[in-house]
Amino acid sequence: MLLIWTSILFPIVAAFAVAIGPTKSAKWTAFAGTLASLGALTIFAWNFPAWHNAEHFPKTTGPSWIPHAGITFSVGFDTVSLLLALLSAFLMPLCIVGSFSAITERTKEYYGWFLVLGSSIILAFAARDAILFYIGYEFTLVPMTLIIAIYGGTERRVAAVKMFLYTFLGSMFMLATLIYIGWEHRLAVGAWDFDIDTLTKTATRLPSSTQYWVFAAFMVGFAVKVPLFPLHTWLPLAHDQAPTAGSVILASAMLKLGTYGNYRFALPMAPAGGADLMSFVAVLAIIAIIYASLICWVQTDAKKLIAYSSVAHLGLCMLGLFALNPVGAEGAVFYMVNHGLSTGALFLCIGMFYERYHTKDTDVVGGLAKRMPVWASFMVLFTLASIGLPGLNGFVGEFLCLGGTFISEHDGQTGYPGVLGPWYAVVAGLGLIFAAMYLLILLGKLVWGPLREPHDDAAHATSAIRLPQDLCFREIAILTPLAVACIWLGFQPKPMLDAIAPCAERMLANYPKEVERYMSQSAGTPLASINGKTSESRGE
Amino acid sequence: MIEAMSPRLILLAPEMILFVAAVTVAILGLSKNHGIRASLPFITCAALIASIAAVPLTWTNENAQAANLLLPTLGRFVKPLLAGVGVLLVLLSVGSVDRKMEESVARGRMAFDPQRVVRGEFYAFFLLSIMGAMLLCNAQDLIWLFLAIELVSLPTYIMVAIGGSGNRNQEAAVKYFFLGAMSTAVFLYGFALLYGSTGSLQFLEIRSALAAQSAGSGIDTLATIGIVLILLGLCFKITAVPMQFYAPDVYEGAPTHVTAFLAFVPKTAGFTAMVLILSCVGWSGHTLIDTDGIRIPYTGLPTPIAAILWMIAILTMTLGNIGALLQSSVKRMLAYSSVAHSGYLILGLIAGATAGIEALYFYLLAYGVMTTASFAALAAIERRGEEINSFSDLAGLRLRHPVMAWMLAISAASLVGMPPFIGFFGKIYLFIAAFEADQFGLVLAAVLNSAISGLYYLKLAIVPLVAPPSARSEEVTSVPSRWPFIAAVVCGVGTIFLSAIAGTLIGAAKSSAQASPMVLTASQEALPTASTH
Amino acid sequence: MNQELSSGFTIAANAPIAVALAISALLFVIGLVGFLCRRNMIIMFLCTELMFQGAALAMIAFARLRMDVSGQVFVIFILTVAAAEAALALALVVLLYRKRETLSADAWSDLGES
Amino acid sequence: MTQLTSIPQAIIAPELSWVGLALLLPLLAAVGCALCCALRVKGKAAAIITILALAASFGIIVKAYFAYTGPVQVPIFQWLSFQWGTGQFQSFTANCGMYIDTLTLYWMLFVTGLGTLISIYASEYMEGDCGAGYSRFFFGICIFLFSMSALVLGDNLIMLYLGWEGVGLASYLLIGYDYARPAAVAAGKKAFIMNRIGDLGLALGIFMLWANYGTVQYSELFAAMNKGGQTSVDWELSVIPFLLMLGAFGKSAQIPLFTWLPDAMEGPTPVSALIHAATMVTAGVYLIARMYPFFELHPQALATVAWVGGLTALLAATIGMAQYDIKRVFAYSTISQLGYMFLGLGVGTTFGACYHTLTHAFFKALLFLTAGAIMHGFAGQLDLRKLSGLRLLPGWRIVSWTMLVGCLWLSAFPYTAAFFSKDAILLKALTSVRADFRFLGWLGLFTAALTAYYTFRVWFRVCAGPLHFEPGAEGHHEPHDDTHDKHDTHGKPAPASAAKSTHAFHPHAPRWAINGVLLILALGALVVGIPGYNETFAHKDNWAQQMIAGSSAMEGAGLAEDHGAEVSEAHPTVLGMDAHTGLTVVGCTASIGGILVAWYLHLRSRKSADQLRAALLRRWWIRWVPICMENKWYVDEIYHACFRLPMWLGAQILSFGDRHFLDGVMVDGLAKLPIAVGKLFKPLYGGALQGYAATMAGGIALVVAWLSWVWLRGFN
Repeated sequence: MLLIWTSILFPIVAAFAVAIGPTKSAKWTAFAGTLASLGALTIFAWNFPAWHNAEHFPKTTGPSWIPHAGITFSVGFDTVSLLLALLSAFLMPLCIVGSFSAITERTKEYYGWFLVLGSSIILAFAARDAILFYIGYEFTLVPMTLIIAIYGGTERRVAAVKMFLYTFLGSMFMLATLIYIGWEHRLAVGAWDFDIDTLTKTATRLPSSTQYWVFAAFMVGFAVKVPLFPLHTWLPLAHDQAPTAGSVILASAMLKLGTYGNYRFALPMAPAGGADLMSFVAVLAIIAIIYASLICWVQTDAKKLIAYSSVAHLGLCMLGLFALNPVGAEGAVFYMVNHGLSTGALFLCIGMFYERYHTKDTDVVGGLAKRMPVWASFMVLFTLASIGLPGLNGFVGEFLCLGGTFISEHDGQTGYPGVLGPWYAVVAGLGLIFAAMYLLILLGKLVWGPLREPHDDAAHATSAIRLPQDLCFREIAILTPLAVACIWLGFQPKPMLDAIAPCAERMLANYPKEVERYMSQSAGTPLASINGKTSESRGE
Repeated sequence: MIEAMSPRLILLAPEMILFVAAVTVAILGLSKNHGIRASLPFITCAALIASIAAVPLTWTNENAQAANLLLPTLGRFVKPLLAGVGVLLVLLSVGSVDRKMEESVARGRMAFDPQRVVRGEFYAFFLLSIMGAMLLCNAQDLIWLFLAIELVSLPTYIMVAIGGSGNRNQEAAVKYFFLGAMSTAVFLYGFALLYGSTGSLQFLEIRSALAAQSAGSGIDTLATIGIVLILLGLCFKITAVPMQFYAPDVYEGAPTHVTAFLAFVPKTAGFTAMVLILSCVGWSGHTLIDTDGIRIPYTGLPTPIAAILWMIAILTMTLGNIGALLQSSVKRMLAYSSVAHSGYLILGLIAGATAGIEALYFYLLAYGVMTTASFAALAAIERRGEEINSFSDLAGLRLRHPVMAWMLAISAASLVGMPPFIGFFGKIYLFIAAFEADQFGLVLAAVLNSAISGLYYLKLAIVPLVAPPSARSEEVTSVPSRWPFIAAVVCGVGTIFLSAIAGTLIGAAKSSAQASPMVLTASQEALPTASTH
Repeated sequence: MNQELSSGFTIAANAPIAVALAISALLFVIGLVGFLCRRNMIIMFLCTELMFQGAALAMIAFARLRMDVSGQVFVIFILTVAAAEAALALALVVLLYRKRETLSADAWSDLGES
Repeated sequence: MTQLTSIPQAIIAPELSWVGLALLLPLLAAVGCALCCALRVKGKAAAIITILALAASFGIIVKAYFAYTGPVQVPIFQWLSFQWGTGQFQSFTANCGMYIDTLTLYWMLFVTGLGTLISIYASEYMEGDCGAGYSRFFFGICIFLFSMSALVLGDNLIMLYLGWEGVGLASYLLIGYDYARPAAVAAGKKAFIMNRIGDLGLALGIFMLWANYGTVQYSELFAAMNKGGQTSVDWELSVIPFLLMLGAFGKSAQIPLFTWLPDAMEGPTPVSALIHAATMVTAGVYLIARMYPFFELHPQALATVAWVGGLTALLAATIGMAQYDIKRVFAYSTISQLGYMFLGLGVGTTFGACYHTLTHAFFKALLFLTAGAIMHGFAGQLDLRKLSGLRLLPGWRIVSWTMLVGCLWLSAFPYTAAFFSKDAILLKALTSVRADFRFLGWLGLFTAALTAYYTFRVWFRVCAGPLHFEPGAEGHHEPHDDTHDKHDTHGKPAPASAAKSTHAFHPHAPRWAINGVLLILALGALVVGIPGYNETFAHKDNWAQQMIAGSSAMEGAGLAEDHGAEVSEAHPTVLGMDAHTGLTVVGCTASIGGILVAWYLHLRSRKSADQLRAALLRRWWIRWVPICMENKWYVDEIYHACFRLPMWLGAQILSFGDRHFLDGVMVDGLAKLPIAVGKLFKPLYGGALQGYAATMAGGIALVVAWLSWVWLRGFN
């Protein structure tokens, strides 16, 4: 527990140091702070005893904060949250180093906010208390809004405000739902308690009609964060306007809070609601995949393209989660980590060329393989990871998500019935084709082709820190760990899959029963009759 | 009689301290000595701090029980709350009252003229108003309640008029005064009707009378209308619909330090009065008689009162928030925000005895700290000697006054309910209280409203921190006095620090909100009769 | 004003309580309507006094009805407070008159939503 | 043959894990090449690494071939596997492992063998890029070989999928090798995307297999298949072959996904030879052969394969007839020959298909390499109208004559290897009980004639006739962009080139590596005919047939065979003759006829070819044929109009709608709603004291009125 708090609080301490210390040393202080956080978390992960079961550790309840409301300082990780926290902590130092040349004004504030952002993300993943989770979850908005609004592009304030308000609106519903479940616990037991496990136990006992609403309210909150179509419009704007490192953390860590929320709250707490709504959410996820992919196709702004691709990719992740079987869930969790790595890396790559050319318009800049071969190699690698090329990390998650969707309706065999099925996978699979299409078009414009550079070198000259033509050592040092992680996870996903598996099963513990109920209830609807028919014919 | 009086008098020790101090500052304000005049705010502070210290010393359980109060421990939390926030409010006003005159005197342009000095009066009224609010906690009948409310109100009218200079605060004063007088008449009429229905002015007796009515055929029309009129009249104090219309004008017109005062002290007084009145009604033991004559007991206030409060709550928060959206004046926006927060606070009133009152007071504490933070930040800066009004004055504030810019941002974050600031915990606890009272609809409304409020609070954070400086904001300077600055920093840090000890604070609020054992027995007596009927 | 009040009081003393209450309500409403319709600030203030007295009258009537003296005690306090308010009001009005040379309430509407 | 034979059960043999080196070596070589790339090695280190690694892996495969005793499954390490229960369907296992049976070895032999040879060829061919893209090129080759080995060696469908996409990646990287040319980039992209369409089919097929059999491991799938019981299959099972087929069509450039392959010729020629002719494109054949039992889950599945193959063969041949770019002609011939292979698979002769794959691998690699040599020597010139009589040019003899070998083989000249393999396919088709298969057989014969024609059209034009040539537009086909960076004229047509006389240009003839490889390949093309000779003349067992028969692609594991069973016993006939004899006669006629026509039109009187074309174009009722043929039947355009354009328009609309409607109207509108409502209340805050008083009084009155109303109505 001490290590967890160290990893959460150390960045904050470093943030104070940054605020007090001289401007020159701010970036190194920040770097040290994030490294210390990562170090503490790594030591924790090294000694983590629960890699192979669904338990969380440490199991002790933290000191009470607000006893009358049952709010405690309880932190602890299960494997999924630990992986995601590690991912965030891993990306933090990289982002800080990645900002060395990009951020030349108001550096102290920048690094300060970045540190605070990092610690609140880790807090959200580490929290075992729902309110503590909410604190981390919600507070990420503050630094992120400021990072976008201060250091972003030309429309930064609009983007920041939209991001803030949109996600704030969503999370208010989530908060109300959390308190509602706490209230149900209070009714049942007589005392408030926001321990996540306790809340889960309480919520699963609620009648299914209540769970329906609980689930819907959770989804409103998390769907905005994920973001799920049609609640995604804040994301492209925010990504487009955010500074590079902001985009990286936004895509890699903050969006994961949305999917993590589904994993930790919406799905296990309201299984009946999840069962009732799974096809609805799945359809939205599929629409997100196709819709965002098509939009990516016609984007000329490299960053917007990656932003929309995040919408599509996380649509797939959600689809995997809502396949409601271990395959899909496992794939989805894996995909959360993968998406963090590959999309984060892509944003870093885009940022690096943006720092040199001051434009992200693929119609203006292109053919950079000639100018920046090292950069181009990384870009190609991460794009391929993002496309889901087998052997790289993206594939594992993508394949399992789709596979989970596909086998969802094969009840009785996997032990996890579902209502999705081949057709969902077929339509979602089109997204894979589109992904190849738009990402290769991006590559084709940006990396390959004849060299195109903007003519005005004025912007180039004004850049405070002169950068070499190709990547410098620092930039290579940022991208290399990401590349290694991408390749390693692609070739050796087994340890991580094994670690995720028990958690995925625990998340789905109540689903077989609830889905059965849902299917028997809706036996009269057309969808169910199709499902019924297939299972009948299988039975023959 | 003497035996009954003395514990009550002991309980009034904080008020007495304040009274003595009020008299003292009023007199010392006339002193020719500049040092003495300058020390007035600090004397005020000292008195307030002394009164805080006096509360735990005097407010023992025996004294409280002997005092025959409806909510015998209420003062234990509310009085330090008022005095504590009062200290910060005093710091806000340092250097503002009589500023022009003092400057002229210091430069030797004019001689000291005791007839024109208002500083002593100002602090005296300041202390008297807080004292009035404190006295409310000791109220045991309607007369006391009425006098205490008037003691809160009358000084504020004067403070608005004399706190600053110029036409704006006089316009604010006239509006505040006249509309305040009207609202006083309204609740006074309500008092009369309540008295007519129950036949007593004593809260405990009113409580039993109403309980008896409730156990009979329900609280009668006269009492209901009376209570509703009282609540509506008090809505003026808490800036709630339909009596909130004055708030934007008065808050904008009044000098900033007085605005901060208005946003907190009368509001606390109003809510305390409402809590007392509603405690007489009680949040339990009411029944509904259906067409077959069968009684169905339900929790919460009697239906018509609850329904009206329900509508008031929703309308208040909604009108406050959507009104704030349109504003280009910071103070006006904060006025609407104050209205909106009253709307949230009414959740606590509706939730009532189970957790509502403590949630209400905890939220008032949070609100006091965070709204004072924003007003203090505004009070610490000025533009060409005029106080800050429009958002364009604040644009790019961080360049010249980074700390104030941050304090504005922090207070905005806290006001919007962003964790981990104190406003978030206040809101959460209010929601918890509302859930305890089964008020899901209200929580939903509050949630939606919180989201809407993000629209304008964000502006309060983004404009100083992010927006490029405008031509107007280039001229923004610090006020000569450093105390508003200090107050802002204290409040800003407080919004974070207090959330760390939120558990303790809620505990204190909870223990102070306990009803008198006599009240409890009264309501318990009422219930069996209700069920046997 | 005193004339009105005292006459109202004498009528109420001899009439059934309901009449007194009706008159108190009437006083209150008259005060309110006057407050809304008259522009002169002094008259407006007097109208609030009228509302106060309406409340006071009701209080007295109920005290009579209940045969309880505390209502009448309350009225004394109401009168005191009303006097204090009157002092305040007159001071304020004088202050304002010095600024604008008018007693019309409409002269003071600079603030407000533009 | 009449009886359903069961697929031999694989045994688990961890001791054979050394075969895994065949996987590991190319991967290590890829790492080595990447290092060369990163260190900017100027020499040929990358080529040497690659050649050594590939040769070693070829050696390993040869060793494995001789050590082979029966199907084995060799686990290497756990890759993608987990379980959530103990039931059959409650786990997912896709480990890194190998499934080695004769089909695997058969494929691996020519994949690694040709890979080695072509790397040697490329080490010379690409030397102009030393220090620039040279290492990158060999990196791509190594990645390709690794992926192809994974595809073939893998013991489960996920490994196959890994290889499947990996070869697609290698293809993408290598087609776009010359990344400064937009055409190359576009071609690479197109190849990857069209392959992805097929890949989706494959992925879905894998899911379907998994969903229904609970495993993706070959050994378990075949075991499930051996149990039988597939007499009545539901729709899920019956779509499996169609989904897998889609993957195969994509990878092997069959209708409807064939258009990427001609464009892929933008890549360097060794790539075209290795990937787009000899090995990668046969992955589709491998897939169907490997999963052959599953193609009988639906009665029409194999028929579909046959039809698609037959029609692709014809379509590609017609296009190939009208192309002028040598590599494109060969590319269409590749598609056409792949069509034959699919026809063979479809009509039930996996042996014929696989044998044709083998022969085709050699002669088509040979043809491409000769084309590459010409391109290399003539500054990128590939237009067959601008080259003539190369056999007369000193130093180009080997190229010309090995090209002749390739052409003869491609046109299935009697008693060449391809003659036997094509024969096997057509024989099966023509003797089928199904009339449509017989029709396809005749169609195949017709196509064979066309093939002979267009093949020799190339040879007669380029190598025969009087010596004449025009150099290509490029300074060199592979631009030395980085070495020539200082005076970079690349990308623009050299202005002087049109005026440059042929005499000023000295084509540089290929050296030992290219010539040597060409000779070895020509020899190889001869050698792979040996099984055919053996069968036809010595009546020995065909080696290829043995290899195929011992694997999951065995004939007779299928249902289609049942229908043909009686007929094949009753000695079917072709044109009244014994099937073998008849087919020989007809096949020879088609091949030689085609060559003769080519000879007449393109060697004897070259003008007549143009006259014929002009004559066709004059006649309205026939003019569409040459026009369509020259324009590739407008398939690209049709795809563009039917799929790409509507989708692109839709995407534009969505993009616009997303920004302006969803975000602009819905989201911003929602945010503006409270502001709009707020404005409604603005009049209430007018600023007049009595206005406020009136509003307040009104509010109180409303409340009191409501209360009274409630009371009158009787609230309780």
